[in-house]
This record gives sequence, structure tokens and C-alpha cells, in this order.
Amino acid sequence: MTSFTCARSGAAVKVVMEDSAKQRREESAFVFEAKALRNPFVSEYSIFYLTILYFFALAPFTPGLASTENAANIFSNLLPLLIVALGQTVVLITGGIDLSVTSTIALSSVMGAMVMSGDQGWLGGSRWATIAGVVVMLLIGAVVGLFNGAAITIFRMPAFIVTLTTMMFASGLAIWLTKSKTIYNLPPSFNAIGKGSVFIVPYALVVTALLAVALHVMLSRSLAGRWLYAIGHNAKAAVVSGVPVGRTTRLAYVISGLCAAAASILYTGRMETGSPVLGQRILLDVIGAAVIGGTSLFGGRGKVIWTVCGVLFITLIDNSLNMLGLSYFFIMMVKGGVILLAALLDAWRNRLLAGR
Amino acid sequence: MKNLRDDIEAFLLRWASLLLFAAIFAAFGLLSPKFLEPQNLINILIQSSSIAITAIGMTFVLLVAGIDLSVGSVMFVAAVVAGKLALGGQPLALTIAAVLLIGLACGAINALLVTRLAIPAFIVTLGTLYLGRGFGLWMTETRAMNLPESLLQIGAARTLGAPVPILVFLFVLALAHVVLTQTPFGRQIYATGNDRETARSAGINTKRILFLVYVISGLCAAVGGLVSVAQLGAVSPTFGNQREFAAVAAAVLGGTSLFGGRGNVFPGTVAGAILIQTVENGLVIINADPYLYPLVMSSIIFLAVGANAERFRQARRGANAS
Amino acid sequence: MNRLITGAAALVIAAFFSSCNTAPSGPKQMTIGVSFETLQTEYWVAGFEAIKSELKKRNIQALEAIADGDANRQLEQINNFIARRVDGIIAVPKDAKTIIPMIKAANAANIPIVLYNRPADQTDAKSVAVVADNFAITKATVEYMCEQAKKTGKKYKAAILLGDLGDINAMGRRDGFEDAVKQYSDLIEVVARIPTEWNGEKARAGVTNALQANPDINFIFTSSDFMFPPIIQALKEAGKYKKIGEEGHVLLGGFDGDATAYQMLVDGYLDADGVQDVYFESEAAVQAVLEMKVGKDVPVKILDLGFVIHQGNLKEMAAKMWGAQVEK
Amino acid sequence: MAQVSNLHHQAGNKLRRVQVGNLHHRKILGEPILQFDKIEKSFFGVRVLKGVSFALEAGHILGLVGENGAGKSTLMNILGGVLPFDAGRMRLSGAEYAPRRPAEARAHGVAFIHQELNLFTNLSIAENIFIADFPKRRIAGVPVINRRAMREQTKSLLAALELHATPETLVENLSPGERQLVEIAKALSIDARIIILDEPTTSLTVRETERLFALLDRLRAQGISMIYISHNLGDVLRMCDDIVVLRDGEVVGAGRRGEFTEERMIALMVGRTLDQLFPERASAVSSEVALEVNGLSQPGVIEEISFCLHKGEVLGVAGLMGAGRTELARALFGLDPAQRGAISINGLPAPPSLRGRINRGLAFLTEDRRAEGLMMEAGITENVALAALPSFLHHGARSFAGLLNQPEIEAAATHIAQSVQVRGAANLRQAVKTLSGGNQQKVVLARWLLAEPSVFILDEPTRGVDVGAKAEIYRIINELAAQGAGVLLISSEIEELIGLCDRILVMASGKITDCVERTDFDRERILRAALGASVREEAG
Repeated sequence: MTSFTCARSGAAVKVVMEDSAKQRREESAFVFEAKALRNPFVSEYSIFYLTILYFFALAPFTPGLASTENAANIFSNLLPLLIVALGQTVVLITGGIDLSVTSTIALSSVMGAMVMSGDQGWLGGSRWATIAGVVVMLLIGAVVGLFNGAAITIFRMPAFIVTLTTMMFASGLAIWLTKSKTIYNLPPSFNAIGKGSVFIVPYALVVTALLAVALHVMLSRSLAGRWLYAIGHNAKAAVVSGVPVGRTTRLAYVISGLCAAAASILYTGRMETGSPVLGQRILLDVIGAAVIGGTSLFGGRGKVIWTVCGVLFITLIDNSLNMLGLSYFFIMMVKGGVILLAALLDAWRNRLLAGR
Repeated sequence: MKNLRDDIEAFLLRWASLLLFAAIFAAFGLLSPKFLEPQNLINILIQSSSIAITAIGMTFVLLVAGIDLSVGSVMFVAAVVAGKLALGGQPLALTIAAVLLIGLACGAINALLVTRLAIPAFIVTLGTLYLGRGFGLWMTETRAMNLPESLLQIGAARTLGAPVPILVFLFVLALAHVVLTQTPFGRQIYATGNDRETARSAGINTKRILFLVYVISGLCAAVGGLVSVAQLGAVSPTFGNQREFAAVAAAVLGGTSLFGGRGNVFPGTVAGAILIQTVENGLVIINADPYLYPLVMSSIIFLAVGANAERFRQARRGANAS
Repeated sequence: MNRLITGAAALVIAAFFSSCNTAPSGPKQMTIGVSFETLQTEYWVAGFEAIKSELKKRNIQALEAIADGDANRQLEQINNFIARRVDGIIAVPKDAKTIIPMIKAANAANIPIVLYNRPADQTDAKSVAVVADNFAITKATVEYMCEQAKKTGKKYKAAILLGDLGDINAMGRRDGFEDAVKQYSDLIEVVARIPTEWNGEKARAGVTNALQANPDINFIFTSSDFMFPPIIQALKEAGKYKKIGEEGHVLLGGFDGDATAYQMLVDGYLDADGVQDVYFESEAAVQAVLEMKVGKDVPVKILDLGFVIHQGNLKEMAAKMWGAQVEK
Repeated sequence: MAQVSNLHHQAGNKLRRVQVGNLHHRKILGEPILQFDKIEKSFFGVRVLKGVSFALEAGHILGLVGENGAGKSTLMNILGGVLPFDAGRMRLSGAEYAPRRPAEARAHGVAFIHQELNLFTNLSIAENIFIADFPKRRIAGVPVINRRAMREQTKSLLAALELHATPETLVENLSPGERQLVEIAKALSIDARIIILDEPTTSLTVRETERLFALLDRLRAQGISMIYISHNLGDVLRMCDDIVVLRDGEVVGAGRRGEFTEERMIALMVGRTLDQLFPERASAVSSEVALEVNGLSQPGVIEEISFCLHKGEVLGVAGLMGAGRTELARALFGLDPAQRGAISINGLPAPPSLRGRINRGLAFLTEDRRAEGLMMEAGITENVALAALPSFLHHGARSFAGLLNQPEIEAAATHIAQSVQVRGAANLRQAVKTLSGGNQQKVVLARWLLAEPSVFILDEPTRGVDVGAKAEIYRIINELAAQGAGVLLISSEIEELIGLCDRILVMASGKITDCVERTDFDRERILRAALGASVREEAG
């Protein structure tokens, strides 16, 4: 992967070479990569090309697939998923994983509704309801994330299990709090976040875009970003080099939690309902999307743009197969196949770049 | 050197899992005398047999630092095929053979993708999870399927006075335990999990090891599915859903590391599986508020794993100091 | 294997057909989007099939979508239908509230939408609901069971198998049950409430454990018929699966009216089963959506009264019980 | 046919003799057990071995020396069956020999003991020895490990090696030296005729090294041949009968031990006479204190450590493995806790946190650069910039989310990388895993240089580093001191300390047992201080 980076880099800084032989070796390696890069399917954005290919392959057979309202549709489906996946990406970069995101969505949805709801909310009807609700929802996300991070960094528990248990707990809590009921009658100003739009641009798009840009900048430009990658690469080395590993790791999980909460706001808003089972089924889509995009499960590797592509692909597949009216099980199988295909592409690319 | 408090702490950590186990038993026992009756203990064993068998397979995979998310789907596919054949009036022997074959096949697919194409196990099995589930739903047209008596024999019958599920469970357990501790293959699994490169250069055929553990996992999942479905009498479209998480949880509860090389099926994984089932069982026995189930369960898993992690951490620190 | 191929072929054909839609030439075939919240239980599958065959009868193309218990996915799928410009939508809402924005969306695109089996909460959004009342039917069923219990004059210990706590239907049935037994609190005591998450294994274990705690349980209600097989297994093991009238018979009640339940009724094991009339509901739903399409006004609520089938009325009601028709 | 090829072969040898000079001057008694004949190997079309020929005699230890990248390990990997060779031939006791995999090499009695030991820490000694093929017995046709047989064989092996541990002991509970012995036990278990030892002493204590050498002598006496690879030329001269020097894939010198001196070996290895390995110490030690430590203690690890390091001073820390040197360093840096004691950096009390101390001007180069030093997959720039990142925040922004000045980082990293002469990289985005040990070490150094600290703690900075890189690292250390930084240099090579330091602290079992001024540096004294105390320790 890294050798791949150097091919991309414009300004290659020459450093004293050990001997001519080695130099020749390097160069030959470059020529090779350069060749590899011309092939779209070994490029960093292979999944993106795949998406486009897929779209044009199906468009003629699928009435409405290429229509504008469907485009809008795909986006509104994509946005919340993207937000969650972005949070997940940050965690994956540190070499961790966050299975608790879906339950976080449900829990913060319920809590938010309990604050805002017109009939049974604590602040029902008050003009502060919406703001308070949003704050509470984000708070829930932050708290769950912080808990995960703390358990992982302080008690050194494996992220997989920690977040698995938080998943069980948060969802159980959400259902228990509502005694299985959904909560309706949320303030219109809140629902607007999920459905409304300024001119033609939906708020959801604005929110997501802002978040994506923010995360992109953080990962690629900021101190915290560099630290996150460093932890993913080699946590011990990071500690010795003075990286506040504990704090940074916790930050990653808090970000993931906040993203889940943000997604929950959009979901809840467009559902106009606080539901204790909100988004329960998207976990595998979230992780799948990030991984399909090219983010590594072993840490140190991942980008916002990659995840955007991954999410776009997954959503497009759902949307298109759905419009073809294919049966439930068929969609599932295709999805599984696609995940494997993407992984294959990635493996193939790495092998090419490794020059083996 | 060390003062008493450290000793006590060390002791508590050393036996954390067991103490937790004891505490849970004591608690349920106090709340309902019925809980500790031998019959109930047998029930717990029967009820945990399926998940335990699956978790045993999972342990093999975890030992080489892999993971198999597809076990739930494999259970489902195996159950569906078993049902179809049994309904088709095939003899029990053939049905069982077919189930084992399915397990082998599913495992082999995972294994191939993981070893030959070097795709991370997490992704491979995530993909096969979808594929398997979809395939099963397609075969059943997403309908529930009632099973004929012939198949239910496995679940109900008793041999030598012991319920068949328990026998199957014990058989698989014994086999797995012997393989892991007494055979070259077993020890080489631990070696591969400890350091794959080293294992390879030591002359171990690591690809073969990896391949086999995924096959074993698939096989166990299929058997687990059969054992479970034979007790249910029907295959519903949700059968086996999310079982992968339960299996991993059981293994990790039993002290198996997700990073490979550490763990065992006995007492480890089995204890984990039984612990989970015990809690489920106890909560019903004391007629607890249904809403509390997930809360209690997750908290207990969290505690157990936390104690384990703390122990390893201290052990490591001790090693560094010396 | 060749079924897979046919599946692939089906895909191509479907694609071809749907592409014909956009082509200006040729008679326009109607398309109806059918979105089910889940296919988890036999009842939903039956309804799903019934609707599809109903549509086929009228030569209308059906687009399937299963939300898999996720209100969001359902919203997305219904939006997809709208984008696909279907002529009508039949939907089984995940719950009474989350469906409302979907109805609004359909209204906005003025595509007629019919809610199958579950109503929406009161809202100004326009939709027609073909409704079976989980609460009422369950209550009636359990009341019948209680009456049977009363006749014996014995005291009863009851257990209920709950569905997924996140599932609004399951909760409706639970409340129906609780309401009914409350009236007979003098002779019926509920000693076990078992959360099954619609998972057979948990049902099986749950019943066994409940019987362990109270061997004298003699009154069991399940929130869905699909959990009968595990229950039977558990009862058999405890030697408590007896015909009505036999010594030690456990009063059994269920909900849905599937084939297993029918068989149990015929064999005389099952006391009562709450039945929703699949055929009525599916036909009414399709009829409604078509009438709305052509602008006829349709009553906002089409009620499927459903019924309780029991040993008493087995003969006459069997014909209306879908489980008696669906061949397994 | 055989005849002919044989003739060819001899002709070949004649040629080599002329070229290589005095390898086969004296007629070797007895047939050489192993012969390399014009071995060729290329990677990516680059010749790494250019027709290497030499012979290993039965019952001899042959020292194979050369800089990293000279082709030593490639050649040994070929011998050990890890790599195939392109051309040439190997003859093992006369017979054609071309192993396709390690197992095959082992079958021929060739055992390869790598520098990073190939042991499974989670398994027992016995299992480690027999992991590749266990003694089996069949139960119902199923092959099952024959524990008793395994136990007995292991016992006798361990006895032969005087390793006092039960076969069931887990390797993770063994010291590095003991693990080394287990590796040798593995070799003996396949009764190897040839044992390849790659840097066997790097992680051994002095006593363990002595023990190892005694053992090697015994094995030699039993007629086992060995190829001994080491950067420690002293050991090579001491242990080996014959010496072969490789450079750029060619044999540049070969002969009996007597024909070599360290200077000559170094000259042959680097192709030029290093003017000198150790740079001239212009000892400009100032009176200002850079680092002062008072009564630093952590029960069971270090006790009552007190010293002060002046600006411009290189202060050595000598001692055996487990003397507490690394533990001291980690405590100073704030990686491990210290129960009592005061540390002050440049006159100010050191903050408790590791980050605080870094900001105060402390730098720490760990002994294990793989595990704790480098991000192997990441590029050189990322690695170099890591420690100093906060200083590249855009003006004033010191927060978590502060943005970094990318061009500045690139520029600084480039400059620093050049000044420490990181070699073998096409550009600074190349993954450090592709660099040689020496250059990796330079990357870690560069990382700290970028952070501009005033006190350096260097833990074994030249471990596993070739002579050329060593010299460069020495130069850097020297320059640091000259620029007024204080350097605390931990090393197991006493020459290194004597060559570089102004003062040497000697540690034993967690205490400072001696402090030697440059004027009276003396191997014996240092060794005695290091050993003596520890011996006393064991007595008590």
C-alpha cells in the first residue's frame, strides 16, 4: 500500500542512494506501479469505477434508476448510512472496531424523542425542545463512545467484545425505556432536519457534507488525524513518541458515537418518530461499506473518500435491486457476492503492487 | 514483597471467571430453589449444547487469530437442507451425512477465500454470512418448515439414559479437546496462531492449518445447527440469526484471545457457552422482567471479559518486570 | 443449481419487462409496490403470497421489498417505489407511527397507498388501511381459553411466549393476553413471561425452563403459531403434550392461524387460535389500491374482524382459516 | 557425466582460488562438508549474489561477515532452503544439494538459527523442539503425540545443553539466552551436521554468551560444522576457524582466522579503510547539568539510582542483561513508573507524564525498534515526523484538532533524513520496512532529532546494525554531544562505550556499582563491576 502511495506522490524527494543496484530495483518497481495505476481497477478508487460501471450496466434495464428523483432518493438513503460509516472508518483506522453504532442510533433516537415529544416529552411543546433534544441525542452518542473507548484503553479489553456488549446493552436499554413503544409527535422544527431543505439542498446533505469535510480535514491534516493513523500502525511506537494513545483512541470512539447520534437525528427526523429498534439492521452494511471502500481492518489505512465510495456502492446496489423488484433473498446473496468481489479486487491490487 | 491486598486481588483475578460462575449459580439458586435441581442443570446442558458446539468450532478459528462470522448462516443452511431431506423421506443417516457435507462445503469456501486469495477472514465470512442466509431463504422461500419425527429423534431420544444432544456435545468436545492438546495438528494450530511466519519457516504447512480450522468451524456450525433444529421441530427463517456473536462471546468468555495462540475448548469455551445459557435459563426460572434479559446478559459478559483482560495485563507486567 | 440459473434468468426477464415499461409503445402493464416489514412468520409469508397471486390474477406486476424489521429500510424502499413511479403501494408498516412519513411521501407523488394489517396513527395523510386488530383478536382468543379453564374449576398457572420486544404486533398481542387474564385473575396466575425475540431456540428453552420452575403450568399462549413446534417438543419432553380432555392437558392458545395450528386443532391438541383472514385482507387491499388509482373513494378503514377458531367452531370456520388451505 | 561436472567444478575452484587469493592455500584435510560454487541470486533483476564460492570444512566454525545487504542472509537463506538460487551449485559432503524448502534442508541436516528466534512463546520447550514433526503413536489409527517419548528426548537434549528446565516449561518463561539454547536443541534434535547461527549473541548476557561459546566448542569437537554470522568481529575472531568476508554479493576475503584482524575485516567489508570506527571525542563537556537523577527507585527493578549527566557529555551505561539498564531508561522517560526519586531536566523538575518530559527536552531511542520504534508500513516522513508533530501545528493552534503545516513537515523531514544519511530509499514515502536495520535506526534517530531535545537516552542504538551504519550513528552521537546535548548511552558492547563515552556508569541488579572516568577506562574493571555485583547478588 505504501509503495503505492509513493507512486502517487508528485514530489518524490531523492535521498542518498545506497548503491546503483538498489536504485535500479526501486526504479523498476516504479515503472511497474505506474503501469498498474493506469488500470482503473487497481487504482485507489477502483470501487468508484466499479460503481459507475454497475450503474450503467443496470440503468437500461431498470426504469427510474437513472431518474432524477431516484438520484435524490439514493442520496437521502445514503446520507445517514454514510455518517455512521465515516465514524466507523475513524475507529477502523486505529485498528479497532465499533459494533455498538446501531444500538447507539436507537438509544439516542429514543432519548431524544423522550425529551422532545409533544405528548410525553419532558420538554414537550417548549420552544427549546428541539435544541435540547438534539443536544441530548449527541450527548448519548458521546457517552456510549466514551464508555467504549475507556473500556478499551483503560481495561485493555478487545474492542470487538466491548462494543458487542455495549450493543446488547444500549439496545436493551432503549427498548426497556420505551417499553417497546415508539414515540411520535416530535417538533416539526426537528423533523425538518431529516426532511426539509434550504432551496433545493436538503439539510441532511448539508449536515453530512459538513461532517465528511470536517472528518476528511481532521484525518488528513490535523494532529489528531496523524495520531490516529500512528496508533493504527504501531500503538507502542506511538506511546514512546509521546502520542497520547489513550486519549486519541477514546477520541476515535467518541467520534464514532457522535456520528451514530448524528445519523440518528436524520433517521429520527425523517421518521418523525423515536423508535427503539431504529437502524438495527445496518451494522453489517456500515462495516461492509467502509471495508469495501478500502479501509483496512488492521488499522493505519483508510480515507473519508474511500468510505464515501463504499457507501455509494452499497446503497446503489440496495436501491437498484430493490427497483428491479428482486426478492429479498436474492438481494442478500448479491450483497454478499459484492462484498467478496470488492475484497478480491483489493487483494488482487495489493498483490500487483507488491509485484508478486 | 507483595502485600496481602495484591495477593487477594491476584487471587480474585486468577479465578474471576469461576467466581463469577459460582456467584451467578448462587444468586439464581437463592432466588429459586428449582434452579439447582439436577433436572434443570441437565436442561442447561441440553440448551447450551448447540451454541457450545458452534463455539468450539469458532475457537479453532480464533486460535489462529481468524474469525468466522458465517456460522449463523451455516447453521441455517444446514438446518434447511436437513429439513428438506427429512421431509423428502430420506433416511436419517443420509440426512446427517448431507448436513456434515454442507458444513464441510461452507467451511471449505471460507477456507479457500482466506488461504488462497489472502482476504481478511472478517470480510470473507461477512460475505459468506450474506450468501448463506440468502441461499437458505431462497431454498425455503422464506417459509418456516415443520420437521418430521424422524429428525426430531435426535433432539428427543435418549441413549444410555443421556439425551442425544448432550452426547453429541460431549463427543464433539472430547474430539476437539484431544485434537487441540494431543495431536501434532492441534499444537501446530497454536504455533500458527502465535506467529504465522515463524510457523511457516519452522516447516509447518500453515496454509493447510488455516484451511482446516475454517473447515472445522463450518462443520461444527452445521452439527450445532442440526442439534438445535432437532430440538425445535421447525426451521424458521430467522434460525441461526446472530449466532456468530454468541459463539464469539462464548469463546472469549472462556478466555480465548481474539489475537490468536491463546485459549482452549475445555474448560474455556464450554464454560463460556454454559455460562451464557445459565443466565438465560435462570432469568426464566425466576420469572424476571423480559426487558432485563439483554441488560443482565451484556453486563455479565462485560464483567467476565474485563476481569480476564485485567489478568492478562497484570501477568504481562509481571513478565516485563522479571 | 439450475434453480439458481432460473433465478438469474428471472432477473434478466424482469429487467427486460421493466425496460418495456419505459418504452412508449406496447400496452402499459400496471406495477404495484409491495413492501412488507418482515417475512419472519408464516402469517406474513402467506399474506405476501396471497397478495402476489391476487395481483398476478389481475395481470399486475408486483415489486417486492422486505424491510427486514427496519423502519428506515422500509422508508427507503417505498421512496424507491415512488421513484420507480409505481401505480400503487401496499405496505405492511413496521409500526403505526413510522409509516406516516411514507404515506405523506406517497400522497405527495399522489400514488395510492394501502396499509396491510396495521393501521397508522391518526394523521392528515391519506391512506387506506386493511386492518386486523392484534389486540382484540388475541383478547378474544385468550378469553375463550379462560372460559374453558373456568369450566374445569381448577386453578391455572399460565405462561406466555412474547415476540420480539421491539415488534409492535407482538406487544399488541401481549396486551391482549394480559387484559384477558386480568379479568380471570382469581383462577389464572401468570408465572412466566418468556421473551423469544421471535427465536425458536429461545422459545424451546423458555418453555422447558418455565416448566422446570413451575411443573404445574397448564395454560400456555404463544404470540405466534410458528413457535408451536418448539413448544410441542418441550411439552413432549415434559410428558405434558396431551389431547384436550386427557388427564394433564395443557390449555394451548396461539395467534395467526397457520397450518401447524390447524393440524393441532384437528388432532385435538390446540384449544383456540386467533385467526386473521389473509384472503379477505389481501383481496381487499389490492381492490382498494386499484379503486384509489382510478379515483373512487374508499373507506379509510377496512376491518378484518378476524375470528377465534376453536374445537367448538372448527367445522364451519376451517374454510376461512388460511392455514387450512396453504399446503405445507 | 558426474566425472565431467566434477572436473568443471574443480576448474571453477582453481579460478576462484586465483581470484579470492588465500582461501585454499593450505590443502584442507578431509573433504569439505559443504561447498558453494558460483552461487548466483537476483531480485527484481538485481544481482544480489555474484558467483559466491567457498567451502565449509567438517568440524569447523566459519565466520561469515559483511555489511547488511552484502548478501550474507540471502546466501544463508539459500543454504537453509528458504530461497532458491538462480545459478551455480551447492555440494553437501560431495553430493549435489538444492533444498526447495526449509524442511528439506533440515532433512539434509542443515539447521538455520535465525537472529529473531523462531520459537512459539505460547508452547512448551518440548513442543517447540518437535513442532515440525512430533514423535507419534497411533490410537485407533489416529496419530497422537507420544508425550513420553517427546519428554525423554527433550530431557536428554536439555541435559546435553545444560539447560536446567523441564520440557513442559513454556518458552515465554525463558530468558533470551535459554531460548537460544532451545533453538540449538532443535538443531541437535534433527542431528544437524551444519548449524547456521545468525547473530546468536545480540540478546545474550555476557555469561550466557560465554556459555554459548563453550557449547559451540563442544559441538565443534563432536564434528558439527557451523557458519557463524555476526557484526561483533571480536567474537568472530575468537570463535571461528575460517573467515569469509562478503561485500556486494562477492567474496572479497577468505582464509584462516590467523590471517585476519578486526581492522582488516572492516576494511574488506566496507571496501575502504574506515579512517576510524569511533570518531575523535572533542570532549567539550560543560559544567551545566542536563539531567539529574536522585535516588530513583522502583522496588524489584531499580534501586537508589543517582547520577547527573552534563551538557555535551556522553554518559555510558554498562551492565549485563537484566542489570536494570533498560528499566532505568524507561523509568527516566516516564514509560514505566518509579516509586521514589527525583528527576530534573535542565535544572527543572521533570513532569510526571511522558509527554511532559518530551516537551522538557527528553528523547528515548528504544532497544526494540521493531516493536516500539517504527511504524513499519508507514513512510519515512510519517515516521520521522511522529514525535515532533505538535511543533508543526499552524501558528498557535495547540489543540487536538489543530491543523499541521504539511509542506513544513516534508521539508524538515527531508532535511533531517539527509543529515543522518538515510540510505536505500527512493523517496521519503517509502515504507521503512524496506530499509536495512541501520537505516531504520537512523530513521528513529531522525525522529528525535526533529523534536530538538537536549537530553538523549539511547538504548542499544547499534544492535543488529552493520559496521558502516554503526560508524555513522557514532558520528551522529558525537555531533549531538558537540552541540551541547547530553547523551545517556546504554550498550552491551564495551568497546562502543569506551570509544564514545566521557564517563561510564556500571549497573548490576538494579544498582549503580561503579562509575569510571574516561581517563581510567578499562575493560576488566567495567566487566568486574558488572559481573561482580551480580555474582554477589546470586550468592545472597
